[in-house]
Amino acid sequence: MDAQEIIGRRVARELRTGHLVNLGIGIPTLVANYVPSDIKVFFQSENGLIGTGPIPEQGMAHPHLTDAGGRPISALPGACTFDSAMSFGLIRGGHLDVTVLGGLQVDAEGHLANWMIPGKMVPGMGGAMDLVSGAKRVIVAMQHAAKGKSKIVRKCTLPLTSSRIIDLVVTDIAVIGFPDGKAMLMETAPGVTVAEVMAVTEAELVIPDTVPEMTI
Amino acid sequence: MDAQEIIGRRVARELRTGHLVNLGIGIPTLVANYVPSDIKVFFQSENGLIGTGPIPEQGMAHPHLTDAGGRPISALPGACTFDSAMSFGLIRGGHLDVTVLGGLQVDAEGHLANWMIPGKMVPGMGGAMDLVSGAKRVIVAMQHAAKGKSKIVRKCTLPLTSSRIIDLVVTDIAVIGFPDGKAMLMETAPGVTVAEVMAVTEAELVIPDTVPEMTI
Amino acid sequence: MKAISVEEAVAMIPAGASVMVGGFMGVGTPERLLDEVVRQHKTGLVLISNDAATPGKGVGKLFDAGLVSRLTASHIGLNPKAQQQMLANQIAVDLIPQGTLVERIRAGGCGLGGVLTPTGVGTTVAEGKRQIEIDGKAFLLETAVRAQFALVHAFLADYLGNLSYALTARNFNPVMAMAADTVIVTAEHIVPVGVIAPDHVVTPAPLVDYLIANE
Amino acid sequence: MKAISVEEAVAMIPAGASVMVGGFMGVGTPERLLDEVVRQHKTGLVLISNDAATPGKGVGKLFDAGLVSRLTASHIGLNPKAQQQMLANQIAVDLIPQGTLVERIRAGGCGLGGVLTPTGVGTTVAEGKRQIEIDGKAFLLETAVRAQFALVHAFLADYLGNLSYALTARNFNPVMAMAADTVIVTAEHIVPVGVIAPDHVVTPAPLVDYLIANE
Repeated sequence: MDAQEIIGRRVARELRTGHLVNLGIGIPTLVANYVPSDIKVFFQSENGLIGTGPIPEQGMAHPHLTDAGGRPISALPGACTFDSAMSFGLIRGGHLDVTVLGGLQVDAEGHLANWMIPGKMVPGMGGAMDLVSGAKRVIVAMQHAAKGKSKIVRKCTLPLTSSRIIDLVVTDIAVIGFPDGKAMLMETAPGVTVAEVMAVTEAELVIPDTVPEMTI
Repeated sequence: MDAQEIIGRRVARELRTGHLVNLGIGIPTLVANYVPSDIKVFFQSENGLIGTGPIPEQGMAHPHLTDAGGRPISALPGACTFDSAMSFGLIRGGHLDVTVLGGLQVDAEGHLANWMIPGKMVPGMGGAMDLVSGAKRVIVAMQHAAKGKSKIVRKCTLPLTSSRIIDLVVTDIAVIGFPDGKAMLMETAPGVTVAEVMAVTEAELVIPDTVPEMTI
Repeated sequence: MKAISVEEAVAMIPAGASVMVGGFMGVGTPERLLDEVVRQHKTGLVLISNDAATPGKGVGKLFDAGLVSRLTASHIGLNPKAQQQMLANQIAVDLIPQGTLVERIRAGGCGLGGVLTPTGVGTTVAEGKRQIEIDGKAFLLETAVRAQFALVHAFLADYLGNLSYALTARNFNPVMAMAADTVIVTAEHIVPVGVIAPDHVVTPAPLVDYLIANE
Repeated sequence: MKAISVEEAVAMIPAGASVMVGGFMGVGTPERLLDEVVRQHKTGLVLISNDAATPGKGVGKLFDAGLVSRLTASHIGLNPKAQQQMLANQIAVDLIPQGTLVERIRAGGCGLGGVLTPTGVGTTVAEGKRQIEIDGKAFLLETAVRAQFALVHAFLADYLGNLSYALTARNFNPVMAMAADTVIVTAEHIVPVGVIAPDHVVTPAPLVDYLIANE
């Protein structure tokens, strides 16, 4: 199982029937592939749709029906569409149960930076700041490290996405939560030891007496 | 022609094709009866409709289609419905070309009081404050006097509806405007002299050299 | 979304609860829920609605039964009972411009702290409120309003809870359906999923907590 | 509402005008109007749109032609040309959270001075903005945005100018149709009055100034 599949499968286990869920671009998008068939969630695409379905079959794509990246999608029975004011009313108003986003850095206090690298990458925050400020639960889905450097850092050096503390980070080797505002190692990936996680994590992690293995 | 018909006919002459118009309860409602057939206006009912039509024929009233007073109305072809947020977005956002309201007092500076009499009548302002604050043009349609007392007063003694200066008052004997923030007699009703209007008006009126007679 | 009986739904509402009720002069009001609120005699309600309707109709029934302790509304002039109860200090009444009321509820539902409106500047409505200048123009800061419960009436509800409304019965319903902890809905018709086209859904299913089932 | 040709419509837009353009990554964008803006080479535009789309698509065409002097948007990461022009200081760019951007435009269209949003508190977005506390919670005061022109794309337009939208092509279009001095609309289909049911009209006819006529 590759790193992305581990992350996608583990995040999918956080979803419950009836949840309204937004999946960011990249690894978060994969989560939809791993939702158990007995769990019925509503996926929102922030460009104005609840009830996103898979990529349409050949010849069925409609130019007026895309995800937030502009790629063709389908809509499930019971889907609904709305304008951007309503879309962000849902997001900012606390109606979104779970948002899953990618991350550049998450720090020991649970802050997320995921929208710019000054001087290098200034794409704009899109909906990320509203999603992190407004969703009931914020889950960051990302590789634990990039180019050998831990993305779980002591303190974010990149501009924050929100002052709000996120709820969970799921990486290819660990699940980290923030009870009491401190990063705590909640689970390790199959075959990965606590010591191995600590070795590749810049942030100080609270380590409970027992750290279970991810169920994926 | 009775007082109300004079007012209704004269106000109707202020409307232009394409105007979005809101008519308040009472005398303003009558304006709809006198719009010339070559003038096509959109009437908005602030409970959520543009394109209000006349009272439905016997047996055709629908309980979900009423005016802001809860009375059955009809909808013209091309009508549209919306929620109260949109309705007041249209009103407050300056999309309403003309609002016609009743008045308790209008003063020499063009202020309107029309929503309460402290200790006596406290019904609530409903949409009146938004209408007067937001419409492009505010026309007050009312009797010139009530119980022998001028309703065009020196200074409003009743609580104001808005700090915004209204555009026009149409009464059964006169049309009054507020160029330069001072009440000016613009027209008199047929058969009514300038002196007669002045005699029954508490507010000081600017009287131009010629005061034409209302065309109704 | 859960489909339940009207008795069960109203049983969830404690005495003294804050309750938003959709409708405009009794048009588009969830009458079945209000009848049951009266039957279960839920007292001391903190009511938020556009108006007080008329005796015997819409939220007017709550005043008939003396169940309201506090009312936030834009207009109560067509309900003499509500007026009497206000003048006798039996109920506290906050009268708010209609456009301000709906924006405050929308803000509550959309996670905004409030809005700046020109409505009410220079009037008694401005008393006690923060006034903020933007580019030399004065606005009142009007804060968000939410409630514990929203009672909403739709025209169509599908099995998932997607809602659409008919004509002027829409009014405050969609806005209130976003601004309460628990949203309870009655519908003229409950229809299969897909009957309401995606573009015609006004209130998305995830906003609805309870739909009153057919008997 | 007046039906006019795309040439006449675009001729009304002066160089340097502020222009809102509906669409989200080029979906629901009035392409015919943008093609004509490029053909008439309207320079120095102050553009307000959700994003910069991609080269060759939607508002991306305006960057291809070098017509934008200032951009207000939430995301430009998928248009390398817009990024290059920003980094080369050829265009000034204001990047705004998407939910804040749409509320600011809505405020502009609805006569509100602004809104209080929690989004951006404690981030670089808060710099230079008023922060207001409500019940101990911090919000940013975000002011209204309007433009001289809104270019809007609808699915259906009736002869009066009532509009409806299809699926995710709705996005910023209805909000922008309220927030500009002059609203110009293209539609996939122009249909007789009554074809769009009253409950399905999203943008009421009186908001539309010009509809691009079929040739």
